Amino acid sequence: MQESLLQQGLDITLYGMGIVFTFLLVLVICTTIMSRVVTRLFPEAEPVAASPVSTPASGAAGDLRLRKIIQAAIEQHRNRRR
Amino acid sequence: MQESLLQQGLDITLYGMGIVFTFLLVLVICTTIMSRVVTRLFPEAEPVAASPVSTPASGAAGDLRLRKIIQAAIEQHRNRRR
Amino acid sequence: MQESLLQQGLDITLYGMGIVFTFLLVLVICTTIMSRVVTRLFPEAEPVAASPVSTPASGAAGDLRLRKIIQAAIEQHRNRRR
Amino acid sequence: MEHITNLWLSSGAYKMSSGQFVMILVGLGLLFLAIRKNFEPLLLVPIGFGGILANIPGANLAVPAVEAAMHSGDAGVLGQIAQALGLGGFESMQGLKAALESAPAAAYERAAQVAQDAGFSNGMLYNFYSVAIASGVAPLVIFMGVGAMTDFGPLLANPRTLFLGAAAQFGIFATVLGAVGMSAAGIMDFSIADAAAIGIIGGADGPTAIYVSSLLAPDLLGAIAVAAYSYMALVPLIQPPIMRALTTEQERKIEMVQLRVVSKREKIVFPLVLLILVALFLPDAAPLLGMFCFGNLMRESGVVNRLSDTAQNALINITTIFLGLSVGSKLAADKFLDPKTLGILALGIVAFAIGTATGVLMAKLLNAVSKTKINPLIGSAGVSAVPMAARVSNKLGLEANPHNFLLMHAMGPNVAGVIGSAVAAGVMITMVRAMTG
Amino acid sequence: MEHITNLWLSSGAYKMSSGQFVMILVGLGLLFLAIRKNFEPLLLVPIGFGGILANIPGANLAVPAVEAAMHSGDAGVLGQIAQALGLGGFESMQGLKAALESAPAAAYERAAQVAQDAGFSNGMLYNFYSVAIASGVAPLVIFMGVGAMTDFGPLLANPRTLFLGAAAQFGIFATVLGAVGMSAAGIMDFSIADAAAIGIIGGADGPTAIYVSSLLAPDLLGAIAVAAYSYMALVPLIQPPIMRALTTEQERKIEMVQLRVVSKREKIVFPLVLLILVALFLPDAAPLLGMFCFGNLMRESGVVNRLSDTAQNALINITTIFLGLSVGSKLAADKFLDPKTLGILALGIVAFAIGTATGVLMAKLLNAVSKTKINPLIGSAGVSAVPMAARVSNKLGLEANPHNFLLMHAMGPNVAGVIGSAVAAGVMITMVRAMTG
Amino acid sequence: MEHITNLWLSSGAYKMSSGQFVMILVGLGLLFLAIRKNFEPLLLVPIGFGGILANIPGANLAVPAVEAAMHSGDAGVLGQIAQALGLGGFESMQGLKAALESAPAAAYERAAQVAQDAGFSNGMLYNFYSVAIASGVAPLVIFMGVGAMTDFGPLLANPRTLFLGAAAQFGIFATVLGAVGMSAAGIMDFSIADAAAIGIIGGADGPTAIYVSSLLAPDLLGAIAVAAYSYMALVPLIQPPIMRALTTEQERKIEMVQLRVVSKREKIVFPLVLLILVALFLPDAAPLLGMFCFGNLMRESGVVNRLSDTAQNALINITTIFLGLSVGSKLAADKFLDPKTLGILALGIVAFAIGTATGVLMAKLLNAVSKTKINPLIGSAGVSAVPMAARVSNKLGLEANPHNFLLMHAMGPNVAGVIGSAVAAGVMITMVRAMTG
Ligand code: NA
Ligand code: NA
Ligand code: NA
Repeated sequence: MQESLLQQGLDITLYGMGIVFTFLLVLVICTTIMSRVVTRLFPEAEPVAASPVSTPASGAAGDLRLRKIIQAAIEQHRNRRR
Repeated sequence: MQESLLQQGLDITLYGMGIVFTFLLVLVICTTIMSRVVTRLFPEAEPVAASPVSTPASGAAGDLRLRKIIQAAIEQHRNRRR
Repeated sequence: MQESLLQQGLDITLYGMGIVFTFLLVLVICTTIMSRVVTRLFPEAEPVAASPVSTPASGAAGDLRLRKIIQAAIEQHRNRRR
Repeated sequence: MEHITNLWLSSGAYKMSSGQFVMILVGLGLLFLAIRKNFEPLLLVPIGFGGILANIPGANLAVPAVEAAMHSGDAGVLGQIAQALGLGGFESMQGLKAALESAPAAAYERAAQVAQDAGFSNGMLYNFYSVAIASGVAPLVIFMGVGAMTDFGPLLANPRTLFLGAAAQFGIFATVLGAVGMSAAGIMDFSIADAAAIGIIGGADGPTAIYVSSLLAPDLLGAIAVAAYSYMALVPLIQPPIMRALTTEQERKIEMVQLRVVSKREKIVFPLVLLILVALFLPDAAPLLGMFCFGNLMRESGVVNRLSDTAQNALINITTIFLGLSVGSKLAADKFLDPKTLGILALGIVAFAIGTATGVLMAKLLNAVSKTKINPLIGSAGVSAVPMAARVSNKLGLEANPHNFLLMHAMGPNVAGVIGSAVAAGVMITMVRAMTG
Repeated sequence: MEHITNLWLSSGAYKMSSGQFVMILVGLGLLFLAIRKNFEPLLLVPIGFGGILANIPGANLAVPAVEAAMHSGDAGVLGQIAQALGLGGFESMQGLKAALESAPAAAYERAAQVAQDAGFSNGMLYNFYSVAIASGVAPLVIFMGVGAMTDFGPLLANPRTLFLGAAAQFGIFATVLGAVGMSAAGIMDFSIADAAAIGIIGGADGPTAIYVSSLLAPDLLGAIAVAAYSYMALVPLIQPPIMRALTTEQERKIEMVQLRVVSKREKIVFPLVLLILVALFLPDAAPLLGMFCFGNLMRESGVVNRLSDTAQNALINITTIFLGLSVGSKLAADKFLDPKTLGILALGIVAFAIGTATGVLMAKLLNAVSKTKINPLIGSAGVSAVPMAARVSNKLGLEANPHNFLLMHAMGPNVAGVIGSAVAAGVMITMVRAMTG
Repeated sequence: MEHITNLWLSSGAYKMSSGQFVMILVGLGLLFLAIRKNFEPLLLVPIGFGGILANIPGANLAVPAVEAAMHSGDAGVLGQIAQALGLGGFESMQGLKAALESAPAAAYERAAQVAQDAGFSNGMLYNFYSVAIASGVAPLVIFMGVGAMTDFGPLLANPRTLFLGAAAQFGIFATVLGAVGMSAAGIMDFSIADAAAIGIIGGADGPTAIYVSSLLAPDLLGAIAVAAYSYMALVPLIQPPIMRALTTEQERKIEMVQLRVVSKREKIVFPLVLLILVALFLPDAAPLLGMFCFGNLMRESGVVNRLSDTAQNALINITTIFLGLSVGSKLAADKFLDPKTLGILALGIVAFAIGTATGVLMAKLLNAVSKTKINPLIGSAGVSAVPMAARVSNKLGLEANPHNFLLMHAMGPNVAGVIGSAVAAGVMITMVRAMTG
C-alpha cells in the first residue's frame, strides 16, 4: 500500500494546488467585477483611503491621532452609558 | 378537535390578558406602597433626578459631561489596577 | 467508628499542617536561592520598585498618576486598533 | 479525474437545492436590511449571516451528526441508524426522519453514537444552537444585560404607565386567537403551542420571543425571531399611522407634568419587589424576569459596577453573536420555506398593530378616569421595542407640539412592556404545558 | 375556571413551603448585607439573588430535569423513573430520592432520559452549577484572574512572611478537628469529607473553599461559600480584638525596614518555581495553584497584556456572575435549612479566629529567633482574605504608631496565605480520597 | 506514617517519568522563547504553561476520567472498565488502552460511567480541550476575531496579489508529499491524514493548523501547533535568506504604484462575495472561511461596532487563553515524545521555506507576464503569518531602497495567504475524508 500512500499524497498535491489556484482565480475575477460594479453603480461621496504609505506618526499626525483617541474615548464612554 | 383548539386559544387569551392586567395591577400597588415607604422611612440626602427633559447636550452640559467622562476614565483606570 | 473519625481528623491535622509548613519552607528556600541567582547572574538595568510606603497620592504623585492614566488610555486605544 | 469528480459532486453548486438558493438570497436580504436600512443590525447581521451558512449545501453546519450521517446516504450507516431507532431496517428517508423526530431520548442517543462511530460530527451552528438556545441560556443572559441597561426611574415616577405596558400585550393574545383561527379555518396548521409562540412576536421583545419559541415551537424559531426583529425595526413605519388614527390633534398636544425625582433606594428595591411578586404568582416567568431583575439590581445597587459593566458589554455582546448565529441556523431551507412562515410574518405585523392600538386606547381610557392627563402617544410605547417605540412617541409628540418632549414619559410604558410580555410569556408557557402535557 | 385554579395551584404563593419562605428572607438578608453593609458584594449579590431564585416554589430552577419530573408528581413518570433506577416501581418519594442519589451513572442517565421524554428540562441554575462549579472550571478561572491581579513583590522582598501564611492555616485544621469532634460528640453528623470541606473556610479564600467543597461535600457548598464570604467581609470586626489581645503596645509599634527592590525577572521566575514545586510534591494542588501561577505569569511576563487584562476583567467578571448564581442554587431550602448549616457557621468563625491568632503568634516566634524584627500585626494577614486582612494590619499599625505603614509588609503574608490554603486544600483532597477511597 | 508514605507515593517527584521530566523542560523552553525571545507569546505562553500542567505526574489534568481510573491501577475498576469495553476481563494495560482507543461511542460511554461511579473525573485540561478544540469552536472563534481585525483594503486595491497567496500554499502540498515520502521510505509512519495535517503547518496560520489537525490527526495536534507558532515567530529568520537568494538587487528596488482608494462598499461586499464562492465550491472550507467572513463583515458593515469590538478583544482573548491551554494538554509526554514529532518539526520548516520561495517566484512570474511591476519581495508575504511576513517584506524593501515602503503592498498577499490556506484546508479535509472514509 506504499504506492497507494504516495499516490494519495500526489493526488492531494496536484488537485489541492489546482483547486487553490482555481478558487483564487475565480475570486480575483469576481472581486474585480464586484469592484467595478460597486464603483460605477454606487459611487461614494466619501471614499476611504487605503493609506498606502504608513510612515511613523510625525508631529501633525500625532496630534490628529490624539484627537481621534480622545474622540474614541468619549464615544466609548457614551456607548457604555447606553 | 377544531373547537377544542379555538377554545384553547380563547382560554389563553382571556386568562392570559386577565393575569397580565392583574399582575401589573398588583405591581402598581406594590410599587406605589414601596415608593411611599422608602421615601418616608428612609429619606435620602442626595436624590437622583430622573432627568425628564433630555435635550441634546448643549455647551455647559457638554463641559459637565466631559468632566464626568474624564472622571470615569480615571476611575476605570484605577479599578483596572486593583 | 467514632474513634476512627476522630483519628482521621487528627491525621489530617497533623500531616496537613506538617506538609503546609514543609512545602512553604521549601518554597522559602527555593525562592531565596532563585532571587540570589537571578540578581547575581542576570542583574537588571531598570529594577522595579516594590513601592514600600504607599501614602495617599499627593500633589506630584497625582500628576504622575494622571500622566500614566493618559498614557495607558492611549496605549489601550492603540492596542484596540491592532 | 475521480478526485475532480468527487470535489464537484461535493461542491455546493452541484448539490444546491432551489430552497437553499432562495434562503441564501433571504440571508443576503436580511444583511441588506441590517446594513443599509439599519434594521436591528446587532441581531440581523448575525442572523442573516447564520442563515446563509445554514444553507450551504453539503456543509451540514446546522444539523446534528446523525442528520449529517443521514444526508451522506451511506447504506450501511442508514441501516444502523434505523436499527438504533428501533426500526427493522432502512426503508425510506422520510420514515427514518420521522422515527428520529419522535425517538425517545435513549434511542436518539444510540443513533447519535452510530453517527459518531461513522465519523460524523455535529455542525458548528448546531452546536451553537444547542449551547446558546436549546439550553435557554442565551436569551436569559441577554435579558440580564438588558436589565442592567434599564433605568426604571420613569416607571417608578409614574407607576400608572404599567397599565399601558399591560394593555399593549393584547397584541400577543389577539395573535394567538388569529393563529388558532387560521388553523380552525384550515388555512394553516398551527398547534396551540405554535399559536402561543407566534403570539409572543407581539411582545416586541427579541429575547422573550426566542425564549418562548425555543420552549414551545423550536421549529418555528427562525421565522418568529426574524419577524420579531424585523417588525421591531419597522416600528417607526408601523406605529405612526395607527397612533394618528386613534388620537386627536388636541390629545397629541397634551404636555405631561415633569416626572418626580426617584431616589436611589426606590430603584434598588423595585427589582426585588418585582422578583418577589414573580416568585409568588408566576413561577414560569421566573427565569426571564429573574435574570432581568438580577441585571437591574446589579446596575442600581452600585456595589458591583464591575459585574454590571460586563453584563452590559462583553457578556451581552458575546451572547448576541452566538444567539444570532444560532437563530440563523433555524433558517435552513427545509424548516423555513414552509407556508407557516408566511402565516407567521402576516400574524406578526398584525400583532404589532393591535398592540400599538390597545396601548394608545388604554392611555385614552386612563385619561377618561383620571385627573392627571397622559399624552396618549406614549401608549404605543407599551409594546416595548425599547427604545424605538419611545422615540416614535417622542417624535409624534414634537410634531404636534414643538415643546412636547415625551421621550422620558414614554420610557415608563416602554419598560413596562418588557415586564408585560415576560409575564404573558410565563402565563402562556404554564397554560400551554397544562393543555399539551 | 379550571385555568384559574390551575394557575393558582401552580403559583408560588400556594406551593411555598415555610423553608422556602425562610430562605427567600435569607437571600434578601444577604443582599442587604452586600448592598448596604458592603459585605463582599461581588459575590454576595449574585449568591443572594441566586438563593432567592432557587427557592421560588414550582419554578424548579435549581434542580435537574429528573427532580423536576419527580416534583410534578405524575404517577406514570414516577413509575418509569423508579424502573429506570432499578426499583420494582414507585413506592415512596423518599425511596425514589434515595435511589436517585445512590444511582450509578448509567441508571441516572436512564432516569434523566425518562424525564426528558416526559418534557422536563434542567433548571437554569442547575445548568449554571453543572457548567461552572461541578466541572470545577469557575473557581479555577477566578483563581487565574486573582493570580493575574496579584503582585508577589512584597513576598519576594521578604520570603520569611511565607511562614506567617503557613501558620495561619492552622485555622483550617483546627476546624477540621472541631468538626470531627462535634460528630464524635454526637452534636452533628459530619463525615471526614464534610469536616475537611468545612475546615477550608478557615483558608479565608472564596474560590478555594468552593473548589474543595464541590469535590468533597457538594451538599454543604452553599453554607460553606456563604460562611467563607461573610466572614471575609467581617475580617475588620473579627480580627482586631484577637490581634490586640495577643500583642503588646510595644510590639504593635515596631516599624519594619523598607522592602528591597524586587526585579522584574524574579517576579517572572517565581510563579514557575512555585509551579515546579507543586508538580513535584503536591499534584492534587495543581489545578488551583497551576491556574494561579498561570495568571501571575501572564501578568508579570509583560508579553501577553491582552490576555492578562481580559483575565482580570471580562473573564473574571463573567465567571463571577455565574459562580455566584450557581452557589446560590445550593441555597435551596431542603439542602440549606439543616442543622449542619448552623454547625458550619459556628465552626467557620472559629476557624477565622484561630487562623488570625496562629498567624500573630508565628510572627512573635519569628521575632524570637531572628534579628530583623517583624511587626506581629502582619501575622494576622496570613489568613489571606486579600486585601482586607492586610488593610486591618495597616490600620492597627497606624493606631499604635502614626508613621507605621504596614500595608505593603502585610501583603507578603496575605498572598502567602492564598498559597498556604491552596496547599492545604491539595493535602486534604489527597488524604480524604485515600481515607474514603 | 502510612499517610506520609501515601503522600510521597502520590507525589510528583516519586511518580515522574523521564518523559514527563523532559516535557516539563520543553514547556519551560517554550515559555523562555515566548517571554524572552517574543516568539508568538499570545499562544506560546498558554501552550507552554499548559504543557507543563499536562505533565504533572499523578495530577491527570490532561486525561479523561476513564484514563485517570486506569492510571490508578485499582484492580476492581480495571476489571469493570475492561468489561464495559467488551473484553472478558483486565489482562494488560496495553490491551485495555488499545480497546479504549478503538471503542465505539456506546462502549466508551459505558467505560466513562464506570470511572465516574468509581469517583474519577475528567482532568481540567481535558475538559478545556473537549470544549475548545474537539468541538471545533475555539479555532473558529479566533478566526472570526482575526476576520474582524483584517483590512482587505490593500487586497481589493490590487486583487492580483491573491495569486501570491495561492502560490505560497505550495509549501503546504510539498510538505504533504514530503510526509508521505518519509512514510514510503520507512523513516516515519504517517498516514495520509497525518500528512495532510502536517502539511497545513506550511499555511503559517495557527487557527487553521489547529482546526485541521483536530479533525484529521488529533494525536499530532500538540506538535503541529507548536511547530506552526514557533516557525511563525521565526519568519524574520527563515524568510530573508530565501528572499535574497531568489531576487536580484534590481528587483528588490522596484517601487510599487500607490494603491488606489477602496470604497467602504467594496469592503462590505467582499466578504459576501468570498462567502458565496465558498458556498458554491468549497463547503468543507465553510466553517473556517465563513467565520472569517462573518468577522470581517461585522468590522466593515459599521453597524455592529459593539460586536466587532468584542470579537476583537474580550472574546478572542478569552478563547486564546483556553485554546492555548488546550493545545498544551496535547504536550503530554506519551503523545508528544514520539519520533513523529521530530519529523513534524523538520517538515514544518521545509514547508515554510518552500512557501516563501514559491510566493517570491510567483511574483516574478507575474512581472514576466504583466506591465505593472510587483516587487517580488511581497511574494513571501503570501505564506500569511500576518503581519510578520509583511513586515519582513517591508524591511528587505527598505534595505534595498530607503524610499520603498512595501508594508501596505505586502498586506495584500498576506491576507490572501490566510484565504489560500483556509481553501487548502477545505480541499484536504474533503479529499482525506473521501480517501479514508
Ligand atoms: Na412587550
Ligand atoms: Na488562606
Ligand atoms: Na497561509
